[in-house]
Amino acid sequence: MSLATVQNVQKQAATNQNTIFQVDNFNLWYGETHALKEVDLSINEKEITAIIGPSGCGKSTFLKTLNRMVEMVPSVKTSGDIYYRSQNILNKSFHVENLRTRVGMVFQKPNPFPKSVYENVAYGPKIHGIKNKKTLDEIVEKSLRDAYIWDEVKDRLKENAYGLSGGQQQRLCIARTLAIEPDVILMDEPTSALDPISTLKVEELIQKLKEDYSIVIVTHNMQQAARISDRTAFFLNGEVVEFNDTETLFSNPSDQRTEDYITGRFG
Amino acid sequence: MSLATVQNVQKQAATNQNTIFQVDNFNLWYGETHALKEVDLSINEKEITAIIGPSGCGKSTFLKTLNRMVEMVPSVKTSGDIYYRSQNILNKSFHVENLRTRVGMVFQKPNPFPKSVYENVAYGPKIHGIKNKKTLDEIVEKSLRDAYIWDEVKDRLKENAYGLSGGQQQRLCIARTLAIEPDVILMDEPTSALDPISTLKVEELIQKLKEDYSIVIVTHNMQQAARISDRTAFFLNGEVVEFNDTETLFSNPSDQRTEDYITGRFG
Amino acid sequence: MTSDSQSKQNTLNVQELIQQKKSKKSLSAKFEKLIPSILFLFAMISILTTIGIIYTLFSETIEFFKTVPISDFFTGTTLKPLSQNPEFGIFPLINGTIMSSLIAMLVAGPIGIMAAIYLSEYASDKARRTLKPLLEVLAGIPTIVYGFFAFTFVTPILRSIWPAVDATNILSPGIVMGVMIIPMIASLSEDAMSSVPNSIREGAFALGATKLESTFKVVIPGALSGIIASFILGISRAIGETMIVTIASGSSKNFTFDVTESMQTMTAYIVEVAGGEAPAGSTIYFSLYAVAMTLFVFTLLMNLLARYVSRKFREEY
Amino acid sequence: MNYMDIQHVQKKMKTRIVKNNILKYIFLLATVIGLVVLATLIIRVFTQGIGAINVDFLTGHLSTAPERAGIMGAILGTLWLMAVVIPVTIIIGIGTALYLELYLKEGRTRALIQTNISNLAGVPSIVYGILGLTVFVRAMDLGNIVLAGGLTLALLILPIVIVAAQESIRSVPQHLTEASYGMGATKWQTIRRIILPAALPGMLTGSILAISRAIGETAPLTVIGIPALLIPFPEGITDKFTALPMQIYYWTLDAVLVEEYAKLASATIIVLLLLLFILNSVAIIIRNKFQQRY
Amino acid sequence: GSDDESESNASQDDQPEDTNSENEENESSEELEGSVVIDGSGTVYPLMSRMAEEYMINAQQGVSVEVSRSGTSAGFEKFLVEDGTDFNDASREIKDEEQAKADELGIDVKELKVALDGLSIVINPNNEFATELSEQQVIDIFLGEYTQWSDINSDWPEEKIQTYGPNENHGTYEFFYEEILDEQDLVEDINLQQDYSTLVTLVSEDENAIGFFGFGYYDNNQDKVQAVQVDFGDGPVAPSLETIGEEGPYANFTRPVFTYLNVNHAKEKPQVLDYSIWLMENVNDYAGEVGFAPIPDEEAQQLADELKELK
Ligand SMILES: Nc1ncnc2c1ncn2[C@@H]1O[C@H](COP(=O)(O)OP(=O)(O)OP(=O)(O)O)[C@@H](O)[C@H]1O
Ligand SMILES: Nc1ncnc2c1ncn2[C@@H]1O[C@H](COP(=O)(O)OP(=O)(O)OP(=O)(O)O)[C@@H](O)[C@H]1O
Ligand SMILES: [Mg+2]
Ligand SMILES: [Mg+2]
Repeated sequence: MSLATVQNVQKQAATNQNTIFQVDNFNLWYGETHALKEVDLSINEKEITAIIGPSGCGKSTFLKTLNRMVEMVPSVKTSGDIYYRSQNILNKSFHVENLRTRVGMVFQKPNPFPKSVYENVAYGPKIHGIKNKKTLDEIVEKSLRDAYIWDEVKDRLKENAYGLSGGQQQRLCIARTLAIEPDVILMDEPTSALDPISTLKVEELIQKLKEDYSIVIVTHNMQQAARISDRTAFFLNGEVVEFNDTETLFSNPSDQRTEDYITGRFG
Repeated sequence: MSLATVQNVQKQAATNQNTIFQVDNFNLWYGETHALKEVDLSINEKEITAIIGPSGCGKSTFLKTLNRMVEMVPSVKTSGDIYYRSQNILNKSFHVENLRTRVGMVFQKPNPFPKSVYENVAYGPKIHGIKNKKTLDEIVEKSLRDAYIWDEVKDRLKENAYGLSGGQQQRLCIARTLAIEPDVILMDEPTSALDPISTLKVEELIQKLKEDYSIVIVTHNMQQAARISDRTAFFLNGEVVEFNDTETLFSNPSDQRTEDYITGRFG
Repeated sequence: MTSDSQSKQNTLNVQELIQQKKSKKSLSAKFEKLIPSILFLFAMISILTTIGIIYTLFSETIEFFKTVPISDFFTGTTLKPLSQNPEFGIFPLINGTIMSSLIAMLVAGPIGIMAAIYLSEYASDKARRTLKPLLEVLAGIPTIVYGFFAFTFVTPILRSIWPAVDATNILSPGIVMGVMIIPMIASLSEDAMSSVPNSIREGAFALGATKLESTFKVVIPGALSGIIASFILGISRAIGETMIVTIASGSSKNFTFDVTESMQTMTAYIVEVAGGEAPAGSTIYFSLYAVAMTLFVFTLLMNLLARYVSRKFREEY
Repeated sequence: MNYMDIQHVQKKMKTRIVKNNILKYIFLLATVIGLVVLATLIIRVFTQGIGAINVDFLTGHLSTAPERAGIMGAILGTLWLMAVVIPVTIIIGIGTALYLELYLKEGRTRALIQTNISNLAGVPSIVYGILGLTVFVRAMDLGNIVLAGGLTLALLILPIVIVAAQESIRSVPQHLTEASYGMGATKWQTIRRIILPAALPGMLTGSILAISRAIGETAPLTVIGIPALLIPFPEGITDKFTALPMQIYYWTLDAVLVEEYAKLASATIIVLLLLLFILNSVAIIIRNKFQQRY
Repeated sequence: GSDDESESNASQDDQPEDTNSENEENESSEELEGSVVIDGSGTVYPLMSRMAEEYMINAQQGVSVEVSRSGTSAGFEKFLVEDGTDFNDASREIKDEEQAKADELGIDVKELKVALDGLSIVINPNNEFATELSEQQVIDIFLGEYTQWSDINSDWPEEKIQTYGPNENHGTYEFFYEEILDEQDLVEDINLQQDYSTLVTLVSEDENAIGFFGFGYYDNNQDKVQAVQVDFGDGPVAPSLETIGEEGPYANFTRPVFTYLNVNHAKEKPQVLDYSIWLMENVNDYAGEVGFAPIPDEEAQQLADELKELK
């Protein structure tokens, strides 16, 4: 344990100036299942961090921990610390709603609200107290533009979002997240439910977003991780096996298991 | 069409002396879905015939046609003929109950009745009117022995069949089928729900059963087909692409699609 | 090439036995052929019930309209069936029915929906599993017991708080009826709300919404038609409820909107008139059927509407 | 990045969270209100009625004198009613469900019968009373005897029994019936040996719940006409009768003449609730005990 | 012969207990069974149900007497049909059209006067001013001649008079309307109720209430309502078992209550006849207990004798 702490301090020191999330010796259990084991990790500002690993290794769990969405499972227990911009988010006094306003999330399956396109995007600003119609209009347009979907939906803003195609829905969900101007965006396999063309569009979008946002993306698709991310963490059985520059991790993995995984020997 | 008929006659001639099932130019629709297309096939006595093919190609449909179980789907329509020992089973005057008494079936998921082990095996004989306790006892013991499960269950004949392991349940289902001494046994992926060790046991059993019964087995597992069957039919999109000796089919497929499939290029 | 060419060395040939038995089985086979017809007859009973209901109500109602003009019945605001100069306006009864159902829904609607929200959105699994069946006990209490409770307990309490309330009034049975309907609305609305996919809730939470905001802005709009259907069914139930109003609301055929007064519902009128096993052939006797017919049509429309609304809702996701 | 003012958002957040927490308790309160009423009702009925319950009350004949009055006649009346309702609903209900689920093909007829059944389930009970009065009491000239009342109540709960039976038939896994057909069993053999045994617990649970609804029904009986004073015990389904809910009704109304009647009404309610409690417990036991894992 | 004995015993002996035991002894020779079906007036119901119960306990255990209470008019409809009820209780006399219907059906109807009921005018117990009213004032109140109490007496409060009564289903209403109001229409906004329980509660809760119903309902609820003392010309009289007798000072508001016997049934069914005889011989012993004044003993005896003729 003391060793881990030492490493930890070093890592923290190395990345300190632009670290957004700092995860320290974090453990998570679903009831008896030990789903995350002594995870140490830091997420940097305006970078894309990819999380890869075989099914069930804890990728989604880790991602959902960053905005405390994981708490929705009643049996969850945790230990360790997670700092978001130096505040410990696991602290009871830290309101999840505040955290989630800063840390947006995009899900695997597009999950627009059963409302109009406009209302979907305006939902976030509205609950956060923006009522002015003109401001809302501006936010909606800007978010949809930023999500590269404005041209496709500008004539059907009043229509139900369920009428859009899967790829459009997913970009709408991203626009919805952008509308509250988060600091970080978490994405859990955002393209796995999409066809190749939609996937391409969303990938392009993610790379554009990097200019303004910090992004953590979970993906099954190693090519995708290699293509778009700056740094990559490889999870296995709830542990972080390797965490490094994407290029280094894919070209020169330091752990045998990482190599086995990225060469497709399992998973 | 005339070409097909010619081939058909030839095939029939070649296998005539011990043919049990003769399928002639058979088509089947589920509503609008054309699930089996001009199927010509013959099943020989005391052989194991394997049916392989990718998911949705119509394997189960074909199998269920042989004991007319497919009729349970209300929208089913058929054309063509199927002869069981020279009787056309699609003929209305042919009672399905008679057919099914001669043509037993084992399903993908072990499906014992929620009754005791004994009652499971005795079910068939009982519904067919055998009430004598001693006869039933004999049938149950013999069937369980033939299914290589007697030693494992002889002390728990009165217990509920759901207490058995998956592999035991599947062999119990085979025993249940053996109890009415069918002529043919149809098996739809009988090992796909089982662990490797149970699979091995069931495979061994199937090979033993060949001595007394004719067997048609659907399987996803090409190794399995190669290991145990005498002849193999490869289905694709409802058509029989190739039907041949198992050895020939696997070592020297005559159709490109067969080769693609058995070498794992799709499916 | 027949089947018995098997060359098994069995001491026991089951197939042979089966073939032997088969020849004897013709009797039970005949019996089997009869079964669908027998079951068909059973199934016809429910159809006959409907025909019976509609036929009795219709034919006697027509008799009624031979003596009382249909327009008088549906537009009349006075109901004096027993008086020397009888008047048969159904309005007081419709008014009483609507008033009592309205009060019931004012109680059951908000409480039921709030309970549904709690059970579906806030309660832990364990809390839901204990609370829901307990709540459903309410729906299993016989209505006569509620009637007794309304008359001997709720009315006196109401009167001590609000002296204007009469000994028999529409308020007390309305409230108690509402309590009875709570579990129905809670349970159906909860079903509708739980069928809103979790992913949509998560979408709201991920934007920083509180539970309250996700509930009101996302879940309820998504479950709206199910919730509406539960309300309509609740109203239908209230319209058809009999004993609570019969006992606690008296038999005044007042046409008033004052909830502190006694009013009569369609159901209570039927009990009053039929209570004495109404003399066959009299106008009063036929009025029973005319009122019952109206009641039947009311509830039927409500039920059809509820089904239409909830079917629409199922198509949404 | 200038529409959202973080400071402002965070300031507002507190009130939003407080609002959420307050409403959470209001919602909880709403959930509990019903239970509070339930508890009040039960406590009230018990305190008022428990004193009147003794062996004489439970076994005695009806009387106009409160100190002599017993409810055995009403208990027997209710039991005789059940003796009609139970076989009629179970046989017809399960028969109809079997027909709809297993014999009748998907199509217009089936949709028609199904719609009809769900509409019947929503018909007010008093309308069934009128049907019973017109058909059983008058047209068939049975009079207001147990049989007429029982048939009326049976029709009333039939839709509930049918729907419950249909659901339990549907919940019998397809692979079990397939296995049976696969052995050459006929349809009826499969129904009798596989489907019915597997579906029976569910059918019984549903039926018992429906029957307990019938036991508490008063409105149809008031329409059929039940004597206010009937002293001899009913001895069969062709006798006139009174039933527990009717007795509660009469005593509630007559409490104005004889105050103690209110106590007797409460005591009768206790007996009725107890009967329902037992029935429901039986339903739960059946459900738990025979719940199959397939 | 045995009937003669019991009759003479009953008429000589005023102690109900003795009468009962005599009856038991006498009738034991003749065990009857079957049923007697009674319907009709709710006002008479307490008396008839009591009588029926006593008959079954003390005279004929084998006979089942069932009593319903649909109301006088509704009861007649069930009485005057083929296979109708055996008795119909009535709080008024049979009407001509009802009698005509009986004749048409060939039903021989016998009127049995069973007791006397004093129509009680009741007010709220807190009402301290209207405790005494003249007969005419009562009539005028229910005809709607006065709207406020102060219209009757300027010292009385300026509050609206609220009138209550049983609805048209009840013979009490018809008696009030026909005999007391002389068929003039009741005040428009009178609150008419089916259930007496409701009526009693309504009056007991409304300070400005005035209502009318049978003496029994007043008698049993003296803590909830008070009776108006009515001045029929000889000073105010309160209704009581003593005053409501046929010759009593309250006689103007007193009416007889009846039960009507289907004589055809009495001839066919011994238990119906037996019950009717027993009823007339014993009714005076129980009338008081349930709030009715007895009819003269001779009158009861005479009816019993007439009934015995039917044997
Ligand atoms: N709600 C839950 N309750 C209990 N266990 C859970 C729950 N969610 C996940 N788990 C378990 O936690 C472990 C990690 O799950 P997680 O969903 O994080 O994996 P993943 O890496 O996202 O997998 P995938 O690639 O399939 O999405 C798994 O063993 C899973 O079974
Ligand atoms: N009950 C049914 N109703 C309509 N279509 C059906 C039905 N059962 C099967 N089908 C369709 O018929 C085709 C063949 O199905 P079938 O189940 O025979 O395939 P299979 O080869 O057994 O596949 P698998 O390997 O997945 O079991 C598929 O397209 C399927 O969708
Ligand atoms: Mg995942
Ligand atoms: Mg298959």
